[in-house]
Amino acid sequence: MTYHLALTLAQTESHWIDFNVGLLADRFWSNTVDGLAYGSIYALVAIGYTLVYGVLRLINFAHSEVFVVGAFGAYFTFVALGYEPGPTLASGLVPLIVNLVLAGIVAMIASGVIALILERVAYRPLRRRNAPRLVFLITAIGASFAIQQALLIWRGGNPEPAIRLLRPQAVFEFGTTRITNIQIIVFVASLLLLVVADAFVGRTRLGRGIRAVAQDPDTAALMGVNKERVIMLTFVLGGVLAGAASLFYVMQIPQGVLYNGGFLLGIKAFTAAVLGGIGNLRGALLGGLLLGVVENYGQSLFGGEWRDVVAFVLLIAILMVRPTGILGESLGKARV
Amino acid sequence: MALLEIAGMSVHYGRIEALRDVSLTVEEGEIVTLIGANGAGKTTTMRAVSGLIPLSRGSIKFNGEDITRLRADLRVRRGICQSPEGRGVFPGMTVRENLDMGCYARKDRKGIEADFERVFELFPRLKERISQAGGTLSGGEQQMVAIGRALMARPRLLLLDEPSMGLAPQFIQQIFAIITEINQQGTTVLLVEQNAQQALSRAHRGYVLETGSVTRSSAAGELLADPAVKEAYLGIA
Amino acid sequence: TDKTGENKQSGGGQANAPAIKADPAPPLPDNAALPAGDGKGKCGKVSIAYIGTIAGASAALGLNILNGVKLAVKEHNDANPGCQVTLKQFDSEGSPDKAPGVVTQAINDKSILGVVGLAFSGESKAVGKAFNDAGLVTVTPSATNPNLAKNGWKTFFRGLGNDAVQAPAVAAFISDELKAKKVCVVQDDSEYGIGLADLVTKSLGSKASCQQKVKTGQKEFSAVVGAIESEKPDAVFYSGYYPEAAPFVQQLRDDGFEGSVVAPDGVRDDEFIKNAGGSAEGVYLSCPCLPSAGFTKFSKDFQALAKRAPSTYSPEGYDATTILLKGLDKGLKTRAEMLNFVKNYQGQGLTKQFKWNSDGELTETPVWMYEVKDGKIVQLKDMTKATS
Amino acid sequence: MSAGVGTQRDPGTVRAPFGQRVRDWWNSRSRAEQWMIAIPVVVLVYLLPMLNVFPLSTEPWTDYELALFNAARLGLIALGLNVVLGQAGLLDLGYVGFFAIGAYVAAIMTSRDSFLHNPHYSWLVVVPVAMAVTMISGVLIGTPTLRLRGDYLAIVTLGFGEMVRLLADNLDPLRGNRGFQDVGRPPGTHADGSPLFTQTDGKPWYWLTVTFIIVILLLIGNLERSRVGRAWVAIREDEDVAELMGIPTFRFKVWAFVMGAAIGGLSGVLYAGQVGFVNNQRFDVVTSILFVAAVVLGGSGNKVGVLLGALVISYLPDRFQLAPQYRFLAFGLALIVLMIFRPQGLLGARQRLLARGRQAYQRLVGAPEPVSADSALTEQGKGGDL
Amino acid sequence: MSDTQPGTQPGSPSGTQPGTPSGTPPDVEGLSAEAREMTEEERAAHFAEVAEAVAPDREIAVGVGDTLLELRDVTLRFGGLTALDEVSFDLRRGEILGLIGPNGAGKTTCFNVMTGVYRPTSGQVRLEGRPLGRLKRHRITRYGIARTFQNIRLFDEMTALENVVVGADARHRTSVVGALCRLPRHWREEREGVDRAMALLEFVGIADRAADRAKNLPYGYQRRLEIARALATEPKILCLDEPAAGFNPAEKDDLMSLIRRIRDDGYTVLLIEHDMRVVMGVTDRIVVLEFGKKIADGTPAEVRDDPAVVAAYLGVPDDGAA
Ligand SMILES: Nc1ncnc2c1ncn2[C@@H]1O[C@H](COP(=O)(O)OP(=O)(O)OP(=O)(O)O)[C@@H](O)[C@H]1O
Ligand SMILES: Nc1ncnc2c1ncn2[C@@H]1O[C@H](COP(=O)(O)OP(=O)(O)OP(=O)(O)O)[C@@H](O)[C@H]1O
Ligand SMILES: [Mg+2]
Ligand SMILES: [Mg+2]
Repeated sequence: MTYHLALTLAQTESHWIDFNVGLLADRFWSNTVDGLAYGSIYALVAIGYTLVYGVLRLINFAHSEVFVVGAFGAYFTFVALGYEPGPTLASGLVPLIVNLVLAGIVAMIASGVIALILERVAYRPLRRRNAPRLVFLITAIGASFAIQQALLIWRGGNPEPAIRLLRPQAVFEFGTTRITNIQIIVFVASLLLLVVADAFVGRTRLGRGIRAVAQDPDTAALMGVNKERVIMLTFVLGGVLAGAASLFYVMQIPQGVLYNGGFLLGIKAFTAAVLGGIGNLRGALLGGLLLGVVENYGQSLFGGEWRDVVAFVLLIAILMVRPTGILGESLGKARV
Repeated sequence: MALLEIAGMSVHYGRIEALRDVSLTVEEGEIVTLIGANGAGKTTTMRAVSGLIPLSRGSIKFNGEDITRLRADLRVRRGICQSPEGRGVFPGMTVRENLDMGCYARKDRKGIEADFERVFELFPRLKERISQAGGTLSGGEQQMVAIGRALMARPRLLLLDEPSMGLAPQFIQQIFAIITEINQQGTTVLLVEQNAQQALSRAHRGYVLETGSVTRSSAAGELLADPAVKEAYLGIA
Repeated sequence: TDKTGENKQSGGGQANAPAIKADPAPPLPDNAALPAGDGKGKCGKVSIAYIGTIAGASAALGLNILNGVKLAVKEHNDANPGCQVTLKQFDSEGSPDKAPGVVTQAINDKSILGVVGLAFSGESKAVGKAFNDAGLVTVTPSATNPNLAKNGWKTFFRGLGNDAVQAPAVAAFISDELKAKKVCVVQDDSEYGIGLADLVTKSLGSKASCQQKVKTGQKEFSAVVGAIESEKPDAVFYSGYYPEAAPFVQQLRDDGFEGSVVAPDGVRDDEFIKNAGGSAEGVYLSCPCLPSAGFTKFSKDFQALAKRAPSTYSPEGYDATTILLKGLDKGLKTRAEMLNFVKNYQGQGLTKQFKWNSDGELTETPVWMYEVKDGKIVQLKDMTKATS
Repeated sequence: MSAGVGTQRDPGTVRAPFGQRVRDWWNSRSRAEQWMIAIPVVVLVYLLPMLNVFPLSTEPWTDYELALFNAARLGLIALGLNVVLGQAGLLDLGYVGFFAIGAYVAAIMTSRDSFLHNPHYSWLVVVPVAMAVTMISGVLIGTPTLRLRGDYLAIVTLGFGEMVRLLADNLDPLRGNRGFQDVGRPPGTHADGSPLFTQTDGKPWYWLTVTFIIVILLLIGNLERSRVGRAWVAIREDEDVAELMGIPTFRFKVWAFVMGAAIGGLSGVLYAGQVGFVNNQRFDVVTSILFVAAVVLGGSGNKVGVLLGALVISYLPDRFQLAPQYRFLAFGLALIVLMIFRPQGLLGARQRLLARGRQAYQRLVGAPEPVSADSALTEQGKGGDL
Repeated sequence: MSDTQPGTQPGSPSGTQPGTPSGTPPDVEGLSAEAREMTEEERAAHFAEVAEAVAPDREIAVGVGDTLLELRDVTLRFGGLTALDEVSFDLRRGEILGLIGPNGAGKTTCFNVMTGVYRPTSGQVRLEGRPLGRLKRHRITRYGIARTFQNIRLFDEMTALENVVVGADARHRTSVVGALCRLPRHWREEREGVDRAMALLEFVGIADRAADRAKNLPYGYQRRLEIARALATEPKILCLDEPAAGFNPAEKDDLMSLIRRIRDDGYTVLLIEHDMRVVMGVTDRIVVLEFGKKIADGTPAEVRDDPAVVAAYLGVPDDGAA
C-alpha cells in the first residue's frame, strides 16, 4: 500500500513539495527498468553531443534536430512500408525485424545526412574563418531554429499519427516490475551500438584521428590526419547514432514525431553527456542511463512536475563532487 | 632536382608580413639548417612547408610536384613530417597513442613495431611512461615524444623545429647524433635550431633568416666561419 | 480492485467499466450560423484581426486557429460581394511581452472592428485592459483561464466553455455512470489543465484518491503510469490536451491498466485517436459542445484551405470569426456598435450555442460525453441535466 | 631596417576588416572629437521614437515605440550578460533566471495577486530590492557553480535557469501559469493626470531604459579599464595563470556573475512593469539562448557591439514581419549567415583595458592604440576560451 | 661544441643586443618609441628611472643571505609515481639558485608545489618561515612568489602592456566598487601599474611591441614578456622555468645579463635551465634533482665536478670545441 509522507516546507497557505517515499519504494525496480530503457536513448543522443564537442568544442544545439529528422525518417519508412496509424502491428517476427531494420537504416541515413549538411553549410565556413568558439554556438542555435521551423512549415505543428509495429509485452515479470520486449530491444541494441561506437573511436585509426583533432587540430594535420574528413565523420557518426536513437524513441513513443520533439530530449541528452564527462563516450553512456533512472526515481518521489528539476539537481550535485563529470573528460588538457 | 624547392615565398599573419620572398632548397639526402633570431620567421617557414599556413605569394615544390596548395595531411602522405615548435603532444593520449599517431599515414605493421623499439631505445624514459597521458609529461619528456613521433612517420623530409628545446644536455648530444644517423639512412632533414653551433656542424648547408627574409645561404662550414654569423648567432663575440 | 475477464482487445480498453447506454443523438445543429450568411452583407472598408501566435514556440495551436479564421473570412468574402472584409494577422508569439506591441498596433488601426484572440491566457491577461480601454471587442477561441472573465473587462468574450461547467459534468459521469470509486486525476501544467483538474477533483471529493502531474511536451510517462498502476484506480481523468494525452493513454494501456479513461475537450480531437494508436478505443471524452454534422463540410473545406486537418480550436476560431462577420454584414461601423452586437449575440455555432453573460462567459453550455468507438468519436450522453 | 626581431608592419595587400577600420578611425580621434561625435549620436538615440517613419517604423505589424523599448530592454540584458560572458568569459546559458527573478520580485512586491499582505511598494523601492535579490541569488548560484570550468558551467547555468522557471511553475505561491497581474510601474503622470508609464505607450519606457543603458555603459566602461576588467579578461584567457598571477579568480568570477545578475534583475523589473503581467512563460531556455545570441552576434566583449546585437535580435524580426510563418526560419538562417560573414560579431573589436592606456602606448610605440594585427590565423581551439 | 663550458661568460652587464650583420646600431630594437628619440644622456637617465620603477623598494641591503624559502622533505606522488621524493633545500635572499636535473626529474613539479598548483603529499614549503600550507594560489603570489612557465602561458588576446599590468594588479587593492566609481585609489593604482609595466617592458627590452597581442609576439619576446609579467607582481622570489629555451647563444647572453640585473635589483631568483652555459654563468648555487630526489647541492664548481651529477645529468664530458 502506498502511504504518504508529506513534509510541509512552507509557511504560506499551501505546501511546497511533497515526498512520497512509499511510492518510490513500491516502484523502485519498475522505475529502474523504465529508466534504463529510456536512458539508453539519452545515451545514444548524448554520444553525438560528446563527439562533436570533443572535436570542435561545440555544443551542437542542432543535434536535437538531427535526432528529429531521424524520427521523421523512421516514420516515413513505416508509411512507405504500408503501415497505417492506429492499432496496426507488424505480423510475424521476420517482417517485423526486417521493417525495423529498414526503418533504422533510413533514420540513420536521414540523421547522418542532415548532420553532414549542417557541418558543411553552417560550421565549415566558420572554421575557414577561424571564428571564435562561441560563434559556432550561435550558428548551431540558428540552425536548430531553421530546421525546426522548416519542419513546422512542412508538417505542421501536430505530431505525426502514431504508427507502431510492436506492442510492448512483458517478457519478464516479477512482482509489479515488468520488462517489456521493446525495452529489451531498445536497451540491448543501444548498448550494442554504444560498444561499437566506443570501439570505433577507441581502437580504429579513424577514431584515433578524431581524438587527435579534438586535442590539437594543427598537430593532427602534421601527423597526416585529414581534419575536414575527421570532422565530417564525427558529425556523421553522431548523426547516425542519433538516427538509431530516434528509431528506438519512435518505437517506445510513437507520438514523438514532431517538429520540436527533440528539444527537451536534446537538452537532457546533453546533460547526460556532461554528467558522464564530456568528450568521454563511456561517460555519455553512464550519464544517459543514470539520468534516465534518477529522473524516474525523482518523479516517483516528488511528483511529475519535479522531473526536470531532479535531472538538473543531479547534474549539479555530481559536478560539485566531480567537476569534470563522473568519468572525467577525456579531452586532455596541458598541465601548468 | 631538389627534394624541396621554395621559391619567392611570402606569408602573412593578417596584415603582418612574416615572410617576404623567401627562396630555399633542400636537396635529397641533405641536412639543411635554418638559423635566425627570435621572430625571424623560422617557425613560419616550417609551418608553411607543412601546409599549416597558406602562402600569399610564391610556391613550394616537393619532389618535383607543386604542393603549394596541397592540404597539410596530404603533404604528410607525400613524406613530409614535422616535429613542431611547442611539441604538440596530444595531452589526452598516452605516450603509446601519441607515438602511434606518428604512423597515422603508414600501413606497414612490421616496420611500425620495429620503429617503436627504436624510439624506446633512444628514449628509454618513454618506455617507462608508456601509458602516461601526454599532457602530464614533463617538458623534456614531451619533447622526446614529439621527436619520437616524427621519427615514427619515417618521412622523406623531416622538419625539426628546435628539437633540442627543453632537453637535458645528454639528450641534446643524442638528438644531434640521431639526426646525423637518420640522415645517413636516407632521410632528408630541414632543421631549425637555436643551438646553431651544433646544428651547423652537423648540417650540409645553412640559411640565415632575418626579419622574414633570407640574408645568407651557403655551406654550413662557411656560415660557421662567418664572423657576422658568429657574432649574432653563435654567441662568440 | 477486482480483475475481470481476459479482455484482449487490440487497443487495450477497459474491462471493468459498466456498459453505458448511449443517449440518442440530439437534433443536429443544422441551424448553425455559417460565415457565408445570406450573401447580402453590406459593409465599408472594415477589417477584423487575428491576434495570437503564428510563428514561434507554440505556433501549432495558433495556426490551428488562424486557419479556422481564414476559412471563415474566405467563405464570407466569397459569398458576400458587397462586404469584403480584410483579415489582419498579428503575431504575438504567444508571449505576454510581445503582445502589447501588436495589440497597441491593432488598437491604433481604426479599420479593425473586432478581434479573434488572443490565443493564450497569459498574453490575454497582459493586454485585456488595453482592449477594454480601447473598446475593441475580442472573442478568444482558446484562452480558458476562468479568471480572465473576472477582471471587469467589457470587451472580453470567451468563445468556448468555461471549465466550471464541464467539471461537475465530468465528475458526475465518472461517479454515476462509470461507478468509479477511486479516481486518479492527471493534470498537465497548462492553465486549462490545472484549472479543470482542480474543479474535477473538488467535485469528485474523496473519490479522487490520487493526483499526478505531467508537463507540456512530455512524451514519456513510465513513472506516472507506474504511480497510477500502484494506486489501482477504477478511472483516470486526464486534464490536458491531446498531444500529451495520446502517448499517456497509450503507455497507460500498454502497462496493462484496465480501468476507464476520461478526458476533456482538449483531448477531443481526431488527432488524439490517430496518435494514441489504438489505445484511444473506449476513452470517454467530455466536451461543452454538441455533436455536429456541420463538421464534415468544415473539415473538408479546412483541409482544402490549410492542407491539413482541422485541429484543436480550429472550429472555435471559425465560430468566433463567424460572429464578428455577422456583425460586419449588418453594416456596423464603429467599435462600440460591434461590442454591443457581440454582447447581445445569440445563436447556434458549429461547436455550440453562443450567448454570453455579463462577464463574457457562455451561458448555455451543453456538456456532452463522447466515446471513442472504432476509431471515431461518437456521442454518448448529454450531461447537461446532470449538473443543472 | 631594424635587425633581429620585429616584422614589417606595412599593411601589405591585405585590407583590414571593417570593424577594425571603424575602430582605428575612432581611436585616432582625440577625446574631444570623440565627445563631439558621441553626443549627437546619443541625442539621436533619444529621438528615435519620434522617427516613426518608413525605413525605421515597424508598423503596421507592431507598435514602433514598444518595439524600440523591447530592443532597448534586450540591449540592457545583453549589456549585463556581456559582463559575464563577454568580459569574464563565463558561458552562462541560464541568464534568463536573473531576468525572471527580477520580474518576479517586482510582481510579488506590487501585484494584487501577490502572497504579501500589502504589496503596494513604490517602484522606486522595487528597483533596488529586485537588484539586491538578484545579486544575492547571483552569489548563491555562483558560489557552487563557478568552480566549474568552461562548458560545464554552461550546462549547469542552463540547469539553474531552468530551475528558476520550474520553481515558478511548481511552487504554488509563485502562481505558475496564472501569474501576477497589475505589476507596478514607475510613478509620474502626464499634465492631464493620466499615468506616464502605461502598457501601450512605449516612449517613456524607452527613454527610461536608454538612460539606464547609458549609465551602465559608463559604469561598465570604468570597470573594464580597471583591475577588475583586466582580471576578468585574464580569467577568460587562462584561468590557471590568472590565479598564479595573483588574481583571486573565484571572487572575481562571482563578482562578474553578481554584476550581470543585477543588470538582469533590473531589466526584469522593467519588463514586468511594462507588460504589467508576469507568469512562467518567456523564461525558458530559448529566451536565454537568444540573450547569448545577442551578445555573440554583436561581438562578445564589446559593449557597443552587444547593443547592436540586441538591436538585430529584437528589432529586425519586428521590422520585417512580412510572412510570420517564415519569420523564425528566416531568423535562424539569418543567424547562420550573419555569423559566417562576421565571425567576430558585428563589432568584434577588442576591449581596452587600461585607464591611461592612450598615453602609455603613445610613449611606448608612438601610437595611441594597440596595433591590432587581427590575425586571420588565430589558432583554433586555443584562446577565447569559453 | 660544448654548452657546458663555465669559463665562457661573455654576457656584459648592460644588455648587449645581438649585433647583426647589417650593422644597425644596437640598443635601438626593443626600446620604446620615446626612448628611441632620446639622446644618449637622456636615455641613460631614462633607464635609471626605469630601474627605479622596476624595483620600487629594493631590499638588497636587508639581510642578503638569510633563508627566504625552505623546502622541507617535500614529497609529491601522482598515483604510483613519486615526482618529488623528500626534497629539501633553501633559497637565500639575494641569490640566484639553479635547479637542474635530467628530464622528468621533478624541477617543474617543484615550482608547481611552491606556487600552490600542487599540494605536497607530505613535507612543507616555508616562505620567510611561514608555511604556505593550503594557501590559495593567488595568495602565494601575493606573499611573493612569481613564476614563468615552461610552456609559455600568456594572456593571448591582451597586449604585452596589459599582460604586465595584470601582473602589477596583484599588488593593487582597488575594489569593484572603487573601480566602478573611479575612486582616487583606482586612479593612483592605475597610474602606478601602467608606469611600472612600461618600465618593465623597457627593462626586459620588448617595449617596442608593447601594443601587440601577446600571441602574435615571437617566441623570445613571449619569454621575456613572461618575465616582465612575473616581475610586475613585485615578488620576493622569481621562478624562471627554462627561460633560455629557444634562444640563440647571443640571446642567451642577453638573458643572463637580464637575470643578473634582476638579482641586482633586489630579487631572489630560482632558475630551472638545461643550458649549462647559462646555469654555470649566472647561478650562485645549484641544486640537482634526479628522479625526484636531490642528489647534489652546492656552488656551480662543486656541482660540475660531482661525479653523481656528471653521471646523471651532464653526460660524458665533452671533447671541448668552442
Ligand atoms: N599567429 C600569429 N599572428 C600574427 N603574427 C604572428 C603569428 N605567429 C607569428 N607571428 C609573427 O611572425 C613573425 C615570425 O614568427 P616565427 O614564429 O616564425 O619566428 P621564429 O623565427 O620561429 O622565432 P623563434 O625563434 O622565437 O621561434 C614574428 O614577428 C611573429 O610575431
Ligand atoms: N600531473 C601529473 N601526473 C602524472 N605525472 C606527472 C604529472 N606531472 C608531472 N608528472 C611526472 O613527474 C615527473 C616530473 O615532472 P617535471 O615536469 O617536474 O619534470 P622536469 O624536471 O621539469 O623535467 P623537464 O626538464 O623535462 O621539464 C615527470 O616524469 C612527469 O611525467
Ligand atoms: Mg620558432
Ligand atoms: Mg620542466
